[in-house]
Amino acid sequence: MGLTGGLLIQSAQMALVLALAPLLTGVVRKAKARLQRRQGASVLQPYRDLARLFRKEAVLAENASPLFRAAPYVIFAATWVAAALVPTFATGLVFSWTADLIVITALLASARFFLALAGMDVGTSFGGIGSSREMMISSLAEPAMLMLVFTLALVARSTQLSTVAQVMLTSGVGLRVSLALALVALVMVAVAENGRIPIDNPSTHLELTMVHEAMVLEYSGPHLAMIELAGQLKLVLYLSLIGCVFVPWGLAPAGASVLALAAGVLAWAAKMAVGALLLALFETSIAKMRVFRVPDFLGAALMLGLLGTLLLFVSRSL
Amino acid sequence: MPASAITSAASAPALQLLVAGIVALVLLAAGAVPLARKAGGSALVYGAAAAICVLVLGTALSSLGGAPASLILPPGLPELGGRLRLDALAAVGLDGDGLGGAAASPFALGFPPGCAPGGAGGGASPPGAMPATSRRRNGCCPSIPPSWPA
Amino acid sequence: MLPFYPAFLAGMMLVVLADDAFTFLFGWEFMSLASFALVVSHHGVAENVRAGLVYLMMAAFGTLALMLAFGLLAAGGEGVSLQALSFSAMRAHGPTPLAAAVVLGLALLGAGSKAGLVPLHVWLPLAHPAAPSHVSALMSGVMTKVAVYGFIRIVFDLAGPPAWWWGVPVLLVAGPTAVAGVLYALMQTDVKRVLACSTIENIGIIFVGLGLALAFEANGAPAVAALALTAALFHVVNHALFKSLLFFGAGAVLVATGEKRMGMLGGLIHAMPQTALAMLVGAAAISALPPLNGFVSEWLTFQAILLSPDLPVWGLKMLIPAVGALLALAAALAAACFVRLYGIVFLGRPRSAAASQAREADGFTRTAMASLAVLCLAAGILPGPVIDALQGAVAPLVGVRMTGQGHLAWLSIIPVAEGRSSYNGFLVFVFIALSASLAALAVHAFGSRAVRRAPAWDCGFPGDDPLAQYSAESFAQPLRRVFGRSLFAARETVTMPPPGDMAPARLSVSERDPAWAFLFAPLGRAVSALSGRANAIAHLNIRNYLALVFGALVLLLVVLALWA
Amino acid sequence: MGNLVFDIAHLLAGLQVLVSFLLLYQDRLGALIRVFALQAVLLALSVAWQAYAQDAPHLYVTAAIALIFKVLIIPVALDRMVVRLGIHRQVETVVSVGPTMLAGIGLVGLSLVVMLRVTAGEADALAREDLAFALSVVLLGLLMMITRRNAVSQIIGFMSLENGLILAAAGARGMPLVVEISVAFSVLIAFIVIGSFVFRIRERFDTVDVDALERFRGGRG
Amino acid sequence: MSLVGLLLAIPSAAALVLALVPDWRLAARLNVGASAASFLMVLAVVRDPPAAGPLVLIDGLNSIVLVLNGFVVFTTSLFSARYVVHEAATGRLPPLRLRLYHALYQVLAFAMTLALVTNNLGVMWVAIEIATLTTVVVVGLYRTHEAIEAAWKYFMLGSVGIALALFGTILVYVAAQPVVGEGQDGMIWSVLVGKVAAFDPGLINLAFVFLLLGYGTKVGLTPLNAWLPDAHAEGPTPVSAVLSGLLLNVALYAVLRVKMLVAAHPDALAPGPLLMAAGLASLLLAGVMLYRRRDIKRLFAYSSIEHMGLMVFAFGIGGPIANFAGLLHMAMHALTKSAIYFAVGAAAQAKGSQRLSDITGLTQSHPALGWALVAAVAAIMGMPPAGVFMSEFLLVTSTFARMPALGVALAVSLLLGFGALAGKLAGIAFGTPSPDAGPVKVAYGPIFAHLALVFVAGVWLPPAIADALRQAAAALG
Repeated sequence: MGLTGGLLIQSAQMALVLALAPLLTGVVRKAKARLQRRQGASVLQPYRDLARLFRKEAVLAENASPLFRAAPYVIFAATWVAAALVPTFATGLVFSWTADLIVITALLASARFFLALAGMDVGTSFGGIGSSREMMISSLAEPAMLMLVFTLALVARSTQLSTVAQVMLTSGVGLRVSLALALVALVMVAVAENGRIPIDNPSTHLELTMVHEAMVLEYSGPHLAMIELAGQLKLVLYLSLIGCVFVPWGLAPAGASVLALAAGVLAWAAKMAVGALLLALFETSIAKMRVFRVPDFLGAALMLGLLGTLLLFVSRSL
Repeated sequence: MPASAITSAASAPALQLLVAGIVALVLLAAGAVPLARKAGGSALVYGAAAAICVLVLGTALSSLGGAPASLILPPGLPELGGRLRLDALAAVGLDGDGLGGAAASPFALGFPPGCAPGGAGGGASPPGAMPATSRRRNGCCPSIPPSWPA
Repeated sequence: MLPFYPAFLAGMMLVVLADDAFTFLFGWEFMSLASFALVVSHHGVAENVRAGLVYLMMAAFGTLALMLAFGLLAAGGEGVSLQALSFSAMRAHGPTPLAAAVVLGLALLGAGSKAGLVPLHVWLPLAHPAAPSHVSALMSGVMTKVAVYGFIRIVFDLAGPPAWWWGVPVLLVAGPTAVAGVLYALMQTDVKRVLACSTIENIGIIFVGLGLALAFEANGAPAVAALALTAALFHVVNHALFKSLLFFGAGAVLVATGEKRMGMLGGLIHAMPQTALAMLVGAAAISALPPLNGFVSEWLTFQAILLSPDLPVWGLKMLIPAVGALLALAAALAAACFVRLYGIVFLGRPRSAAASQAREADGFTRTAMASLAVLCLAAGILPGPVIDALQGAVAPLVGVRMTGQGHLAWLSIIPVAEGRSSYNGFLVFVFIALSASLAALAVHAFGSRAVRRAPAWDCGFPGDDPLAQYSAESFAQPLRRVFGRSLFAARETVTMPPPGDMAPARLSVSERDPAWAFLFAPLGRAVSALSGRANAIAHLNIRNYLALVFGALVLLLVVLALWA
Repeated sequence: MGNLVFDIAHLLAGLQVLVSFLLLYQDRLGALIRVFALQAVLLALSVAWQAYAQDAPHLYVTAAIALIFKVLIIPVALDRMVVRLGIHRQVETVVSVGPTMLAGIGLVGLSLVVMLRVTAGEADALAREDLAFALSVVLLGLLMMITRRNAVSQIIGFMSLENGLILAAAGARGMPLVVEISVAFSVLIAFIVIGSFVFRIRERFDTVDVDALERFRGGRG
Repeated sequence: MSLVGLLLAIPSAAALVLALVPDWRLAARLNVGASAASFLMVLAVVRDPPAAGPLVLIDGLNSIVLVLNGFVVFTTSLFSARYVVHEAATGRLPPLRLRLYHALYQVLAFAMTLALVTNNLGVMWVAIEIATLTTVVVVGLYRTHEAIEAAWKYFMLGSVGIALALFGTILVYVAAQPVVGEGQDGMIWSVLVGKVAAFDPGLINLAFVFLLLGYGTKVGLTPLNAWLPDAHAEGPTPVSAVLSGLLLNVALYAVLRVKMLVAAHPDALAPGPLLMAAGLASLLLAGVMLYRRRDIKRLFAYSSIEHMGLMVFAFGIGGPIANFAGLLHMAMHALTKSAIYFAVGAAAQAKGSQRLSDITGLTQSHPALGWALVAAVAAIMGMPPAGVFMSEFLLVTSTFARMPALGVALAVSLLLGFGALAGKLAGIAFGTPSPDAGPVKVAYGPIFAHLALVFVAGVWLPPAIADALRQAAAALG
């Protein structure tokens, strides 16, 4: 296959991830609507929303600074690069060695950094609420994520995500307590990072409760589209991360034939669908927590991650 | 022990240059006392300090890889003399010094002297009401019109 | 206080070049004296003098601790002789294991008091802000590095081969230092105090690297020790860069507005765009965001932590992941701290008259800041050459060099092994830039380019009072609630005016530094109580003094009678 | 003949220690001054006897100085000072007489133990005896200084301490400078008396009580 | 007439002349001339020291102290000439008392030189006795009741101390008498030190105890130093400088002579631990007492106690490095402390009071004087460029190597003293300046001369001086 083939697969992955992100959000919303016995918008509605936003004019606050206008692009770029590095249908991508799991976490952190700054730029109190709470949530979610990374790195003796997926796929790691803890912690961190129900309500309009929405309150037009797309990409990233690490079957190994790649894509799509349905089910079955309950929730995630790491240190088998 | 013997493994010119840099800085400090009062004095001192720091940074960077050189100078303990040694770790440290000085000195040029920082920092939270009253500040910072538009 | 600036630089350089105990401590104390004079340069403000005194006391404590350490190192041979005080003599006859352990403790105290490790950090948030900005930058960026150099020189170079447990005390101090430093920074409302406290956090990160290096070197993993030491030295260089940049920014803000309190600033990005851009790069770098240099040293430290299962010792197996968790927490909190600092100071709307009249800093300041910002980006993108440059210093200390990074493809760095982990700063930067420009192009090509200015939406509320924006205290309120309640006893008190009184209600936040409350305040009280009691001797009469003489005589005679 | 010399010297030294105890016992200034004069007489006799025993003529000079100075001039001067300054006659003690005497006995015991055990070596018996008693007189003089409140009684305590020294100096065979030392001490004592007289310690403070001196320390520290 | 005879003749002749000269301005100049002459004579004597005779002994140890003594007496006389002008103007010292002051100044110089030069223990005792008497009179010169009270206290404690020292000297003679025979030889130090091994160890121990307590009172060791703060604070400042800088050194020199004597005896009580205990006690007590001082001259008097404690501790430890540090510290302390008193004298006159609360913001009201005082106090606190840093460095390193517990105690007490002085210095030098009491002429010459010497010695000790110190340190054992 050589470099060109590798490049082809890598760009295919980036395009695929970008294309399917709105679809995934559409599926989740549709599933939640059906669970709540509502008709719900069509699965392709997110595409129409993005298209609409692209065409609308961007209304900027008088006080908005150049950072406010540049932030959406930086946020989208960082999230897109992170999503591109997570193996979806094939491992051993040509650029997989440029960054490992820690770098992906840090890329998401930089996206969040600029989003929080953009939230505060216009100088309204709601932007402040969003940024302040986002930073509180991230100050616990990020260490939990890093503890997860430690656990995975200790099992697979590497932090390179494609290597981790490879090890999970081939060496038959088998059921382990620390990996189970890691999975639960990863789900909790994913919920927190994507601003799903127990932490933050993505569809809320009640200013005092929202976190992610409060920061993007002032955005409109193409800028808002960029940020919405970045949010959807992040959801895809987390689901494919859970998929490639804990449900690695169907991942095409490096340099596999086109047929294997196609199978990989199908397997990935199936995983995404199942993930979306599970997320919808989880969201409808739980109510939003009070803001100051979130630290206990994420504290638990951090403890689980740390416990998983310590258990691994204790003995190879656990 | 001959007090002023420059005995060493290889007293590389770099180390002697660095010692010259330090001596220059000390002389600059002594010279700065009369200069402090004159108008251009602080600019001269900070400029000279910046130049010396750039020189130190250059020699330190160049000697990162070099073999350690040592030097014994007369001042210091009577029998021992002042011993100096430039090895890689010292070069890394000197990079920090040189870089910090080379960046801080030009910055200090822009920093007007005697700009006493504002009131006490620490936990004092901003007053609830709008600070409408003008606060006379010392020379360096712009004076504020009494009534600031609400 | 002009003459003390070059003296301060000379002192720091002398410490780094010194090869015998006297020259080392001469430079060390001279550096402290010069920086004390600079800290009290505005001695009109009483608080600066108090800060200076606290600093001088801690500096004296540190110097005496190092003096004791050098005494032990020099005593290795046949009792102390002047020749034994030179470093080469100390290296020749290494100290006994017990002496080496005491030297480690003393070096930790001496260098820790100057660098700002947790229990000994109390002077740092007081002294750094009191000094003029360029001096604060030097004190935070460079002087703490000289302290780290001193620690490395004594513990790695002079104290001989480390025992297996040497890493433990260093890690036990470094982990809490990192977290406490950043938590304390989150509670400050003075720009320069925030930066000073974040220096404490970065020193914690550096000492975590040093602790790991000691642990690995002692337990037979020199390659990983080289990695950990390189990570620590890399962070030393990084911190010198971005902390000086941030202090220059704070200085520029101080010159422009005459204001250090974050509550009085805001919206400076409009008046000072270039300063804001440089500060943004600095804030991103210190929060360890990928393309910049802060991330690389943190990444290397995490890689070293991940290699800890190979250590045979149980204690370290448990300690290192816990320190890893603390490090991760510190990194996340640092991001929160600098979002808060940058957001409150530069973004939003100006909260005071001073902030609204700010003007851009002058040419020198901006060039200094721009050059440091470029260096931060360069070190982030091209870590390989920097790592190779540091190997010269690492190799003699831990015995082995890290694998060469220079020749690797596409400028990526591989700390231990190919398959294990690698990071390519350059490509990540290129990818982000590429996709960002791609998105911008897509918007300009397909989406609408129309832009309209309008009053902020803010859910329909009319243009409200600038002070209604989030302030420094309110931004940190959630984090204070979560982390600061117990350790820092952070309390918020609201004082409501009596009914009918039109005075504004006032919210005040109070927190105390546990080190000050539990260690130094009792110490101060003890000394004054002791001096109070001892002072009674000054007011005795002649007869009592004669009684003292008589008592001394009788005591000695009894000693002679019984024993001699 | 040898032991006669030793016996008389021993007797005189013992008597001096006894008089020191008497000094501790006195509670009236007048009597105190006269007992001191008695001790000075005994000192002069023992120094003269030492001069005769060691046939060292210069010791006679010391004996003469002691006789004239300490028996006649100083007591008379003190008497007149007590009268002129109208100091009340009562000797104020810090510790009552009983415990002071016990302490005195303890001190004598200590000096004997220290001196005799110490010089168990080859030093001849005479020097050893003299030193033991001299040390006792010195310690008792010092004890008197710290247990008396009046400045006058302190001066007398100091002078009895000085007598002990002269006794020891005389006892040391062939010691040079004894005369110069006794002259120096006489000058010292003269200074004290004249000083307290000239500075009118009495006038500055209502009593010559040494504690009263302290009340004026005031705010200084 | 040997050189040493001439050396002693100059101050005594000057004392007589000054007693007769009515005009105090001429007397001040004469005083300076006499001090200069005696300093030159000291240099001549020390360059080619005469052989050790029964009366005179010049060896490594006392040549150092002699040179120091000569130089500081000379510079203090310069300062005194300037100081006296103000005192005469304000009428605090009427002409008669000024005449007494100048005469006694030279008598004090004579007594100190005699004590340093003599080989005979008895003559040394007499010399220190004369010094005590002159100091008593000079301290009481101002006739205020604090001065009289200080003089009376100094007199009583000094006399008791001298008496104990005399008893010690007698004991030394008695111990020497069987071995050395009667007469003069029993008091000659060089003879005694040669034959001390044959003396009775018990007697030597007892003699050492009495001599240590006797001369220790003059050195200002704890519990014997109650007189020192008042005596140094109430006398005229030049005398305080001489007391703090020199008389303490002379007494310490006497203690060292006795220590060498006792150390030479194999099975006598080792003098080290006793000296260390006394030194450390003085160090700790003075370090703690500095915090509560309200009078500027008492503050530096306690600092003298602290530094004398440090020196005695150093000599107690013994060994080449510790002795070297002790001797170096003796020189540095003499120079620095006298420079401090020169500046403090001027400051007290400028502000019209000795209370610390009345002397603030000196660097703003009198910049040159203020910064000179800051430099001097920084030097005494042990800041690097000054020599005190070198001696403290050597002492702390050598102490911790051999006796860790003592090393820590030493470091803690140094830190205590450092903190107190730093706090008080900040109060004096910085902050808002207090009102001035009038113009004052400051003798910058002596201050900057002393500080220059101290700062040069701190950085580079000339080899000649270093060798002299090293030989004397070796002799101390």
